[in-house]
Amino acid sequence: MQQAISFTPQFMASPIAEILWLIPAVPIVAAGVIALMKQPRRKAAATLAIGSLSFSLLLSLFAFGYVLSGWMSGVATREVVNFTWIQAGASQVDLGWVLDPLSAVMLVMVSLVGLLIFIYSTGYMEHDENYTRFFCFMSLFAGAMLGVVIANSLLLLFMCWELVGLTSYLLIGFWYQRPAASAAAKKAFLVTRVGDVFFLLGIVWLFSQTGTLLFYNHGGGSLEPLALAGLLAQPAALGLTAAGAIGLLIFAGAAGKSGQFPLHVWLPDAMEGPTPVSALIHAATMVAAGVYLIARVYPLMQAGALAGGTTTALTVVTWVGASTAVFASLIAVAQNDIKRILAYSTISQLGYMMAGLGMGGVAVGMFHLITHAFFKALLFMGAGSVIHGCNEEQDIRRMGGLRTKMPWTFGTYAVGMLALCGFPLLFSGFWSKDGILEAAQHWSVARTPLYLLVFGALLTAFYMTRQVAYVFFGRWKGGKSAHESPAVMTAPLAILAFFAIALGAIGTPAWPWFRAFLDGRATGFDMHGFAEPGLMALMGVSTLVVFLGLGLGWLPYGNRSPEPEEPDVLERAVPPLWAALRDRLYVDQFYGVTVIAFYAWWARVSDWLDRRVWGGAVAGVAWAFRLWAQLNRSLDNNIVDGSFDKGCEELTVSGGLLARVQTGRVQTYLRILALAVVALAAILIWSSRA
Amino acid sequence: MTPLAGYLLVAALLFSIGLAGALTRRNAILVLIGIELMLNAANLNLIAFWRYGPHPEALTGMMFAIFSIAVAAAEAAVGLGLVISIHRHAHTTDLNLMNRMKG
Amino acid sequence: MSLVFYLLAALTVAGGLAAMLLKNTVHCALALTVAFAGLALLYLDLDAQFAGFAQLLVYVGAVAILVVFAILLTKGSETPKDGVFSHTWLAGLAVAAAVFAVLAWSILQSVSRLPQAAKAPTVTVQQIGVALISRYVLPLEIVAVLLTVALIGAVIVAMHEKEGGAQ
Amino acid sequence: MIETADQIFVLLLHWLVSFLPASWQPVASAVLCAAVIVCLFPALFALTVWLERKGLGRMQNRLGPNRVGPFGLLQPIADGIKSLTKEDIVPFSADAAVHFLAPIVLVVTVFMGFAVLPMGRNMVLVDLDAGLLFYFAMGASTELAVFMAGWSSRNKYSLLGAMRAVAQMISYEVVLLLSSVVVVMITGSLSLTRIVEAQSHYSWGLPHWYIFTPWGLAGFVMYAIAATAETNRSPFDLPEGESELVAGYHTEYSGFKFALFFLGEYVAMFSISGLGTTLFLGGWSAPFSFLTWVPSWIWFFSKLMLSIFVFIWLRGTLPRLRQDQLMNFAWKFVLPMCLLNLLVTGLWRFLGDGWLRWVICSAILLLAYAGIALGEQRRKHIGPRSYRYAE
Repeated sequence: MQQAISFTPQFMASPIAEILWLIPAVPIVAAGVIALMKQPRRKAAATLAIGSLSFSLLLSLFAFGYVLSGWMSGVATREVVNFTWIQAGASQVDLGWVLDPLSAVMLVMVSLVGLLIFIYSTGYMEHDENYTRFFCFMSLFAGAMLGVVIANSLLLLFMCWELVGLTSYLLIGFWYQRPAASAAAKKAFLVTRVGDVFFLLGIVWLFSQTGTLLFYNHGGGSLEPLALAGLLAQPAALGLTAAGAIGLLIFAGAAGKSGQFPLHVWLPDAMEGPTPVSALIHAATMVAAGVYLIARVYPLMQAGALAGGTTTALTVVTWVGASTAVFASLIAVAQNDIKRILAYSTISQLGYMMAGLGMGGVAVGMFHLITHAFFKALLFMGAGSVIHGCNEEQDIRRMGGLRTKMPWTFGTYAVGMLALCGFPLLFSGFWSKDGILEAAQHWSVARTPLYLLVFGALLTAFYMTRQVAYVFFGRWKGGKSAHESPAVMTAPLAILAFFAIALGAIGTPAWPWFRAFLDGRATGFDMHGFAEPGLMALMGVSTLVVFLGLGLGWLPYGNRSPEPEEPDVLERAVPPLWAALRDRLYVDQFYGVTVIAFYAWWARVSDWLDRRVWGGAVAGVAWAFRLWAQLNRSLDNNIVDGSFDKGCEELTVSGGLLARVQTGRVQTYLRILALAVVALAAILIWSSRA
Repeated sequence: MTPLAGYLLVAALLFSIGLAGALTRRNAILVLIGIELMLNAANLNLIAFWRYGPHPEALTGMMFAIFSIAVAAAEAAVGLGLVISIHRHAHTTDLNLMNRMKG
Repeated sequence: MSLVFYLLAALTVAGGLAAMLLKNTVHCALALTVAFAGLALLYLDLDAQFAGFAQLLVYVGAVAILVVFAILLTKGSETPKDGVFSHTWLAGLAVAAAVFAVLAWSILQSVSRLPQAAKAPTVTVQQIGVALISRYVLPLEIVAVLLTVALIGAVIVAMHEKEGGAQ
Repeated sequence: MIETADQIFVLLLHWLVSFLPASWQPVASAVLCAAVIVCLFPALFALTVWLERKGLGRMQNRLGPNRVGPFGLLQPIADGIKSLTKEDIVPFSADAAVHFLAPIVLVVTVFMGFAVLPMGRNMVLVDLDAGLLFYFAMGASTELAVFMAGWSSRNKYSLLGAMRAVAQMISYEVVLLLSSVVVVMITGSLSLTRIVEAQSHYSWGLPHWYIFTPWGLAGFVMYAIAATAETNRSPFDLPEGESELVAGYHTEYSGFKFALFFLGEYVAMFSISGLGTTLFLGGWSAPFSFLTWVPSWIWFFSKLMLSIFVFIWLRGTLPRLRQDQLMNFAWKFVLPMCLLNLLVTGLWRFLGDGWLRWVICSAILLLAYAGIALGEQRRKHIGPRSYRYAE
């Protein structure tokens, strides 16, 4: 669409890039300080966390502004600051951070959303007695996430990645008194581990191949043509090049974090954590980290692609993404827990992003990531506000009619919902999703992803309408009456709502500023962006789909609020399908009977081995020794002891004699000392005299 | 006889005097004094050797003496503190009466 | 072997002897200071200005005062009835004499090998300072730590228990 | 002409010595200088005693001595004659030898201090490389004399006074040293002449005296406090607290020995003031560049007398401290402040030239003092004092 002149990349590190490390460092330090605080110091903790994060936000804005100004003046900023961490013989491990459009945009998003959610949580968590612990974990998470964003080294990224995983674990299990919460925490940790193992394998392989883990290092980085060429030359198993294989391994890690299809099971359960956590970690930032990772290593994924063509890795990414998108939104249809629905929709949106990355490139996926971050955070916080208002009620069937009770929440929630459904023209979700669909339309490999994604869009609109109808329309069915949340919670909602609408403006086909910014190309506003062949048709189709979804959702659920106990409309229509969907298509059960069962069996086996085999051996040895001991004792009593006692007596006698020397008088000792010295000296001199 | 030998002899004499005192006096403080004398004799040796040694500009002996002066000060402080506390417990500074460690 | 040396040596040895022989403990302490002063002068005679003044400052100024304080605090100034020397004084004396014999013997043995009078080295305080913080910095630090420890230790040891470290 | 006026004493010395054979000259000149010092300062002492009595008289609204000679100018001489002709009493149980030695040791050690003080351009007896160290070694030795005096006269007042004096002198000796070290840090030399030369430069007509720097000012204040305590002057004159112990360690002294103690104290005051002048007030250097034609020794002695006047003034103004207050003040306030001052001086040394070091150093010092003052007030340490009567 634009004239494809690419800017000259520049490498000199500017002051702002030099101090980029402060952005993650400050919140982490703050977390450390908060960890040392006493529990009742609530205000201080909150202030510290918020203050540190707003500092990061400020710096991020500076960095972004710097990159932006560079872009305006025709420079594609990519400034790296590297340093050697470990110097082991010939090979050295470098760490470093990078400032380029990708990281800049991500920095601003993470710190902004994070800050809003921090402010929101001061309201949401105010009744919790572990307030300080919460903010400690939160700002630790924020720091780690920002670290992931700026990392210029796969290793540093992995460290922060694991740190993020850890904080996610801690925060999911924040209310560890609840068995469900702690179980969910464990599940999340283990499942993401599965992905991370592959990720680590990928890292090691990459290091062994290229000898460096830096992304960009003035031509010496692993993502730069030289290294990539080497990787392409290196064949791996089943017709893959090393580049492709490593890409797939890394993608496995990303899939684990971003809850892509086989590894998505932890994300819904993660909703056991406090809602701000779900909003920040499991909607806006951490789960997006996987997508960001793929975007970061895109050159690797894309390596060897022919012009406009694709690679195995990208194809896999696309298929997994697309299928996840539909799969998750299917499940979302039949959930009754307000946060679970959002969780599944998150999974499906992540699928969209992956698909967008796979088919359309970095910009497409990232754009959806950014917009989604805002409106999904908005939705989650809205849900949190609802839960807060309905005193910890999470089942949407026990709500209803809240639109009058909590108008602010309703309004903002509606904005978020429409953005998520991709309501035409007005909302950011529309443009970002439309970009993905467009990419799918032009994808050379297959058309199926396009159909999948469109179907997903339909389902999205459907289940969101269902949820909103359940929650906000009809009549109130809860116990105690609901109340609007405090301003400290609604204000962030309003801000996010604004972004959920406004962000769309930077990615319209007419003015694809975002894409141009990321790719480092100039751009301008021209309506011909819409004149793209098929674009109008596509937009028409998606608009149609959205309205269809809304309508389908509204018909059965709109304004008629069924009793909590009475079965759902669809359930009455097609019970088996409903059951399947409600039980999340039996994925968990499947894991239960395969993986977990296997582990349980293996544990039993090893237990048996311990008891019977090794235990038996040990017991035998012990018995033998006891026998031997018996023999010894008989020997001792009769032979040894007699002589030993005699010897002891002798010793005591002689000791008594020796003790006479110990007069306890210092001067005696000193005297003897001096005598000894004299003797020694005399001998020495005598010997040296000759 | 070279000057160095003279200094060394003086140092030896001082050392022996200090030793004799430390061996013969009853009062713990005086024993400490004797030890101080011995230390000083050693310092005198160090400085004499520094002065007449091959490399006076290397300052080795002088430094050694200075450090030993500093250490001796610390030793005196702690030693006298110990004597005082012993006196507080045993009400005597007579070493011959302090033989609790008798074997 | 200048006259000055003989005088100073005599002074020092006399001071030392007095410190070890006098009955009154305080007199001993004062004689000790005489010996210290003599030693300081000997250092000066050996062109070791800094060491000499340091000797004066530390020993005459501090250690001697410490000693007399200790004497007064332990009521040591009045002489005990049953003599000031322990009953094994003869043995002690013999040992000391033996030590002196060995030392003197070894010195006289090696007189021939000892270096003759060397020209006085010119050492400024600045050189000493530089050496202290460059080549001898580690010993310096260690001595600093040692002195701190000694200070605290002495205070704690000499402190009254009943005040339980209140001071 | 100016040169001769400045160097007049030096020239005089050379002229006198030039009569002797060359081999004697160094010894002779040393003896001569020593003689001059030994004569000069007692005279100054006499003058000062008269000044003090007059000044105190003015401050306390009395006339002071006015019988002997005009304005009682001959009073000191009368006192001297009296003390010379008085009977010299040695207590029966006193330790005669030590009792006799004490004043001598005191006076000797005190006079030794002057050997390294530069009293004018080229007017120093021996320009030792380690002059400052020498001075402090001598100062440390005076404590022994005090102890001897107190202990030897077998009198509990004397002993108590001596103990107080020694304890106080030891404590403040540390402060004295630490507050002077800053000067050494900047000058990079222990030689007092070097220190004075380092201060006798001028910019915009003003001298580079160390007192005109943040650390120098703080150091000078510390030094002045320590000096007052070191010389047992009011308000630190507990050792001679008439109201508590008759006259401290020289209670049992009379006649000429007492005069010696009296002399010793004043001479010690001179020498310590001289050292302070040398360290912080630029020794013999003129206060303004256009006054450099005035002979250097005039400057030295006028500064000396100025500080003496301050001593007298303090005595006339301040009440006496209590022993515990004295010690707490030394160890808990002055010493830490000296250490801080060392730190600041190091900063000053390494911040290089420019306005920045002025800002930083003064800021640190001001903050420290202000903070301590506020803290003390908050913790009511500066409140109504409570009395603990002896049981």
